[in-house]
Amino acid sequence: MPRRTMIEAIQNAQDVAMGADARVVVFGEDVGYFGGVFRCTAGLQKKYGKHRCFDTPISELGIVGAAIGMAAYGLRPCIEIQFADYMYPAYDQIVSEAARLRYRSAGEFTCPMVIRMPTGGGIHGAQTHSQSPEALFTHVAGLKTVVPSTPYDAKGLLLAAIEDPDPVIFLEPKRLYNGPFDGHHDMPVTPWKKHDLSEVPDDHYTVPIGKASVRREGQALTVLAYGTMVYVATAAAEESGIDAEVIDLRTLLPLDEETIVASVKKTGRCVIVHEATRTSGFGAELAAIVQERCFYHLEAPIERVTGWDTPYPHAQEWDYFPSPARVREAFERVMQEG
Amino acid sequence: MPRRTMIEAIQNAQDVAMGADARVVVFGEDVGYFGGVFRCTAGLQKKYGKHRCFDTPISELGIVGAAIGMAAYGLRPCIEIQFADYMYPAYDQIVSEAARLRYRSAGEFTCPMVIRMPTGGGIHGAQTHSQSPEALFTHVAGLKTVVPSTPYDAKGLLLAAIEDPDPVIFLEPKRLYNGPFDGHHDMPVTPWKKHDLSEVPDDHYTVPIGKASVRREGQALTVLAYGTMVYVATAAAEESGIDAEVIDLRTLLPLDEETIVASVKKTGRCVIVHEATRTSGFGAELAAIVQERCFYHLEAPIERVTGWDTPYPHAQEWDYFPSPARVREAFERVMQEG
Amino acid sequence: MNEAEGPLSLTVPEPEFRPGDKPDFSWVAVDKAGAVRRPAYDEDPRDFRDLAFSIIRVLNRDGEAVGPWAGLLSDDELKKGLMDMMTLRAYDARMMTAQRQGKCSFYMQNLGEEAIGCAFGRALEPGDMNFPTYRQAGLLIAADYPLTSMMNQVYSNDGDSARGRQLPVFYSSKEHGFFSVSGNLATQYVQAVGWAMASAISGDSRIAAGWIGDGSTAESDFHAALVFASTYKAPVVLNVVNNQWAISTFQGIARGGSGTLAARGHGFGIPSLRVDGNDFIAVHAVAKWAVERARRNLGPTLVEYVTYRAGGHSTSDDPSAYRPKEESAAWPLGDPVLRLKAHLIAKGVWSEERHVQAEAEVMDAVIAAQKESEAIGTLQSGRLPSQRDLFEDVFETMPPHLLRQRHQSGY
Amino acid sequence: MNEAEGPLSLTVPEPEFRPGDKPDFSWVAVDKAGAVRRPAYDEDPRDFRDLAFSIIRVLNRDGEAVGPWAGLLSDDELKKGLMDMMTLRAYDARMMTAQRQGKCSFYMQNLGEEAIGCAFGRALEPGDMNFPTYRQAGLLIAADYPLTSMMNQVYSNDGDSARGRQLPVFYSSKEHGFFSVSGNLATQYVQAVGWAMASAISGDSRIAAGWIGDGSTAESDFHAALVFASTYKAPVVLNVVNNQWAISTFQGIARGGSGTLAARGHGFGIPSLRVDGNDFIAVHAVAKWAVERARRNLGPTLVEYVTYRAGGHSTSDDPSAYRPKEESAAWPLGDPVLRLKAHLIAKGVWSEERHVQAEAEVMDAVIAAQKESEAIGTLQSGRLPSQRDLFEDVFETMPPHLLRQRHQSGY
Ligand SMILES: Cc1ncc(C[n+]2csc(CCOP(=O)(O)OP(=O)(O)O)c2C)c(N)n1
Ligand SMILES: Cc1ncc(C[n+]2csc(CCOP(=O)(O)OP(=O)(O)O)c2C)c(N)n1
Ligand SMILES: [Mg+2]
Ligand SMILES: [Mg+2]
Repeated sequence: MPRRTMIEAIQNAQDVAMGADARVVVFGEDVGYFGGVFRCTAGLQKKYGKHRCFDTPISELGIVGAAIGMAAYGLRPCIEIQFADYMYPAYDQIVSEAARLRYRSAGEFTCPMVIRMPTGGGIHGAQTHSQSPEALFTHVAGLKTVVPSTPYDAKGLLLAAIEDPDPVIFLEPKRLYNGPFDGHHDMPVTPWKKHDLSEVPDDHYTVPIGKASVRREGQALTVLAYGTMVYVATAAAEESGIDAEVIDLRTLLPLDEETIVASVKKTGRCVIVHEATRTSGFGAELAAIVQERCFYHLEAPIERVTGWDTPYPHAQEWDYFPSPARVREAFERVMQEG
Repeated sequence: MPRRTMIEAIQNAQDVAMGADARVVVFGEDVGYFGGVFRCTAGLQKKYGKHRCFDTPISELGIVGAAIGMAAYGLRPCIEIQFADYMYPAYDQIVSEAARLRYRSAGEFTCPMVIRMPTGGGIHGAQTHSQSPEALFTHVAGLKTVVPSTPYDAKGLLLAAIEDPDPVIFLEPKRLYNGPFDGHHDMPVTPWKKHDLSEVPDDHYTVPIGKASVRREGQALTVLAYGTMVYVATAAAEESGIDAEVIDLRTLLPLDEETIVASVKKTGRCVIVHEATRTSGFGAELAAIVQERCFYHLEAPIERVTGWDTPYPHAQEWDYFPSPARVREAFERVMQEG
Repeated sequence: MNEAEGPLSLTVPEPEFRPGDKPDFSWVAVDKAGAVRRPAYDEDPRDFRDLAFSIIRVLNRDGEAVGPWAGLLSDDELKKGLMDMMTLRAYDARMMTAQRQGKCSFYMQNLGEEAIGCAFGRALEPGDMNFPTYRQAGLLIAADYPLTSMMNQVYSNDGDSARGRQLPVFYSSKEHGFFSVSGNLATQYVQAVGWAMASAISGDSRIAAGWIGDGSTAESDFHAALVFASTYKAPVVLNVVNNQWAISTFQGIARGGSGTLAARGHGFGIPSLRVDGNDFIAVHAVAKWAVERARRNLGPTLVEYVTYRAGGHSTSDDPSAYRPKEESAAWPLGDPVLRLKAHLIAKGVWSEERHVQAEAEVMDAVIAAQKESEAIGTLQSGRLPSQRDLFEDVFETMPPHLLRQRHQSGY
Repeated sequence: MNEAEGPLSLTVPEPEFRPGDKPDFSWVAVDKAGAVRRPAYDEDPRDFRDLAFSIIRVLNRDGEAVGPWAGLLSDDELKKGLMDMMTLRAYDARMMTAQRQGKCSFYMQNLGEEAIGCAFGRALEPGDMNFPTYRQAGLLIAADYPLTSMMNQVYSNDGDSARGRQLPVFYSSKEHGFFSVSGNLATQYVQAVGWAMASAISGDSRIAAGWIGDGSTAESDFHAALVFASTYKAPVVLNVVNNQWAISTFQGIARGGSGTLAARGHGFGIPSLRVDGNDFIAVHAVAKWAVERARRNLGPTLVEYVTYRAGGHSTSDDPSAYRPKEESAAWPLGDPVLRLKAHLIAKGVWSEERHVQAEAEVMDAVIAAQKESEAIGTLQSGRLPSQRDLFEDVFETMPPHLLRQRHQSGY
């Protein structure tokens, strides 16, 4: 089985999709000739032509707005926002238009499109290259939100997203683009090519939207994580000796509540980990759901380990980024309670 | 003591602020000559001149962006977005700029400004005149978010907001502009002028940002609400005969956790009510905090009564809007448990 | 070397007239009918920049159609155009009343601007797509969309194809080339460009038309649309309806120092025309020219329609608070219905009698449709969309959390 | 009546040259130095629209300063300008190396564009405010902001006045008229207009300058800035630095069919000038003209600086992947340092020897500053901002939840 980095898996998914369906078009800032600042669209313009893969003006609003028109026409745009931090100029088009077109026209017009964007920190990108805005999407009815954590999932979920009849926000944890990063910024990173989770078939396959994956089974507590934090949580579990079950949510909306609820009912304890600021982060929704649905099984308060409620800093990045140590401390607090 | 509608209280707060401080400027779409589509700025242009109160082009981005520049210069803009549903074009300026300017310049440049916007439903405004986007602000570090529910609070909080050294999002529940609406859309509304909470002094006063208000004391359960939902929750309490304590949060960020925690520790039960869509709404954060801080006092799962996870409909408005009946049902469920 | 003298001060543009003033539009430069030339489709836009500052007009004061833009429509087509405008006006009047009667929550009329949608619609081919605002109902009338369907939407009744989810007048009909109206101003302008790009990407021959109001040109989406249309030469007609007002705000606030809104196109190398929006024949001819340019893959055209919003902004608005009551009558471009009527009479193919009869005909048609629609229901009574519908169409397939919420809601 | 023939197709503009091609810029129309006229400050902008399509130049091939835009600066001022540009270049070179050595996370240089910031800065008065992008470090150098302070920011060390919170080169100095740089493109353009409006509202005499790159003119904020500046006649200079590239994307993608980016101003009635960005004297003269217009309350001016980004976009970029390596050398406007040097030599106030000596002087100054800064620390070692700082300055007063989080974090 060929091994691929997450970047290669994403590139390959788009290649497969464009090859299979002439309606799939790919565009964004620097994605055409150059193939994207992270190379996620490398070679696509050459292979499929300038009219199916092209550079755009620097207008996230324009990129998303044009894509909505194309989707309504009948194409299947898969577009790149260069960094999630730059999606705000397009937020109106995403929230007011893409998300609501099917609803407001009762299905007469629809908006099948994928908005890809690199997210998360850990690359010294400071406040404008590090954000994790997932909660700003999960609050909006009409959007699906997906966050892969492995090359295999990235390809399978991206193909599922491109084939989905509704708009999908596809958040790519850029800290994982080249290697899985086992939770510690000051230790060497295993490149994907040497990592088991990088086996990515050449052919078409999908990973279903809406299904979580249990990355590590355990009995003592449940960790809910996604993207880069899956590795941080796993490292914390390994290092703490606590028998934690690590669930990689993969899709935030629609959320796989059944997998979560089954796990928490089993373990009775829950820790949520994400990079985004804490207040009104997606962890709040997870905590609310878990206490709603597992109240009588919970033996300790649900803990959230998250980015602090500050803008994303630069020099202090590793004090901001949830570390295995912080997750471990939460594990210990949660195990002591109850 | 003079009685004022919420609109008059808001107009009066701006009048007082402009009179006291030449740095206060007021602008937005239709706010100048005409005095705002809801009349919240009526008379201000005439009184203070076109250079301090004026109409703007229809560009929410421009309104907020210009206001940021003015705030950085040293003015104190208090601007109106015509409906909260139309703040999205300005979201980038709010999130990436206003919220982070102090942080990224370590206080060298600051952004004291107020962004006023009518929010919430109940006026048959459909998807583009009904939204409650508070959670999209509370997630952003660097913003304060305020929601008054009475004319007295509206004036006092707005003056506090204008005098605040940081950007404040000021959400005005438009269902309450003219009368308090006792929870039932199909029953006559008491106009403010006949309502006790409409006594608003002429002079300057402030209501502190960050302090909740207990609107109804009770022992059986705690209701967390804000804006229009304070009246819906109170109606539900009155009608159900359940001894509910209704807390009007007034400020969502910074949140008055102490008042909340003290109440839930007393009652052991908690119901959260808001109009916004449920998933990732501010209710999720409230539920997460309450279970974190009151876990051992809780006798039942925290319930959320919210708008559904759909766009805001038109004909079906009153099926979407959290009704006293839905809140009552939640009260009953919460009382039965544990 | 600071040569400046006094302190700076802020300029805030003001309309010429406010309530109490006597409006006088003699300063508005209105070109003579027939005076503005008609460029070749592929003429370099730099060579007709003046057309963004003049006003293309066909109908002169004597009711004659004159000049290079005249002559495209047959008498029958013109009569159909007149009937369409009259239908729209009658429909508007009935719906304004219906709103006052509480049968719908809200309404927005097209009074004074009927020519624009009704004439533009005739310049399109089936399959072309408009991305309209709330004030282009004329496009639907021109495309023979049933009045009953329009009313069902306005009444949010069970006959509304969009299940009562939208504010009145936010119509949608793919079949009639009318994209679902958004309440957010300007957002759809760039979507029109995207739709047109998609057509070009697909090697199709269909073209798109974007619609925006004078006030809304200030929005970001307008800029994005111009950038994308200019860069990719999208086959799109970019329409700006300058009806002088954006709620209470006069067009000078959006226009700033540019002279005209059509001039906005110049910064993008987009050919820009300005046309008398109350002249049915001129609107149609200019639309046809722009549509043809798009169809020939020559790229976008910006068209500014100079008109006047004769009524309030919506049923929530009272314009006498911010402009003189007489302003509408003083507006120099006249009434689109009366002007086309006069032309047809001058041509000898219409008469005052026929017109009175036609008025009765359109009113009958509107009333018949209204009966049919009200038999289904109005916002306050009759058959409304099911409450279950609230949960449909958020996604193609209802995800578990929504199913659960629908269940909780009792439906 | 569809006269169109074949199907539609999408136009996607392409740069003239890609890696492997031999660049040839002979098609770029470069006006002769001294050839473009200098309008009066209050001349009607419609009467000098041509100035958005020409290039104002002062330094001719013989190193002479000629024409109506020449003669504003003394020899000493010019020498200071040359030294500033040389300092910036030396500083950039050192910081590029420092980045490769891991002393900072990232860097963006100004290579080839030094004249713009260095000359513009000289046209301002104390109290005026720039809203710069990441490529206007020349403004700081011209304002005599200490090199050590700049380096402290780049190294995110404990001497950084912004506490290491920002990416390298995102400087901030109110005192030096340099607004805190945002990483979000274009956002600050409209803030500059707002700042200028505030000055006008306050009856002040200070003016603002907005800065944007060619690629970023496509962003919405650019449009909002032009709309607001045009409507309120804000005292602001709107600068567009057209360095031909936006990362890997050539300026034709943002420009579309408009001919030049300066032409964007025409749609707003904003006077628009285009200037040789590699000609220190021309940049200064045009800046001075635009600043003076603003100061006289005559409103905004749009200025496009035609230049070339001679280096990579940033330390993360390798331009040889998307443009010919020789393109920079083939670019017809030459090097700003060499051109000003040649002028001073031609004038007899500078020499090759003095230049060599000056190069040593600026390098000494840069190295001395670097030593001082590195004595405090670099990103990887030495004194860094405290971790406690992470929680400061979110608000003026730290609210309880942040206090709790800081406590949790162990600081
Ligand atoms: C993004 C956004 N901002 C504000 C509004 C509120 N609003 C509705 S119509 C309108 C005026 C529009 O004026 P114009 O574009 O001239 O169109 P007209 O109504 O004259 O046809 C405003 C401000 C809105 N619907 N959307
Ligand atoms: C809103 C936003 N979108 C995208 C980016 C990523 N980005 C950073 S620089 C750049 C290119 C800017 O080009 P240009 O405006 O020409 O400026 P230059 O770098 O040439 O000075 C891009 C796309 C960003 N910083 N902000
Ligand atoms: Mg208008
Ligand atoms: Mg550039």
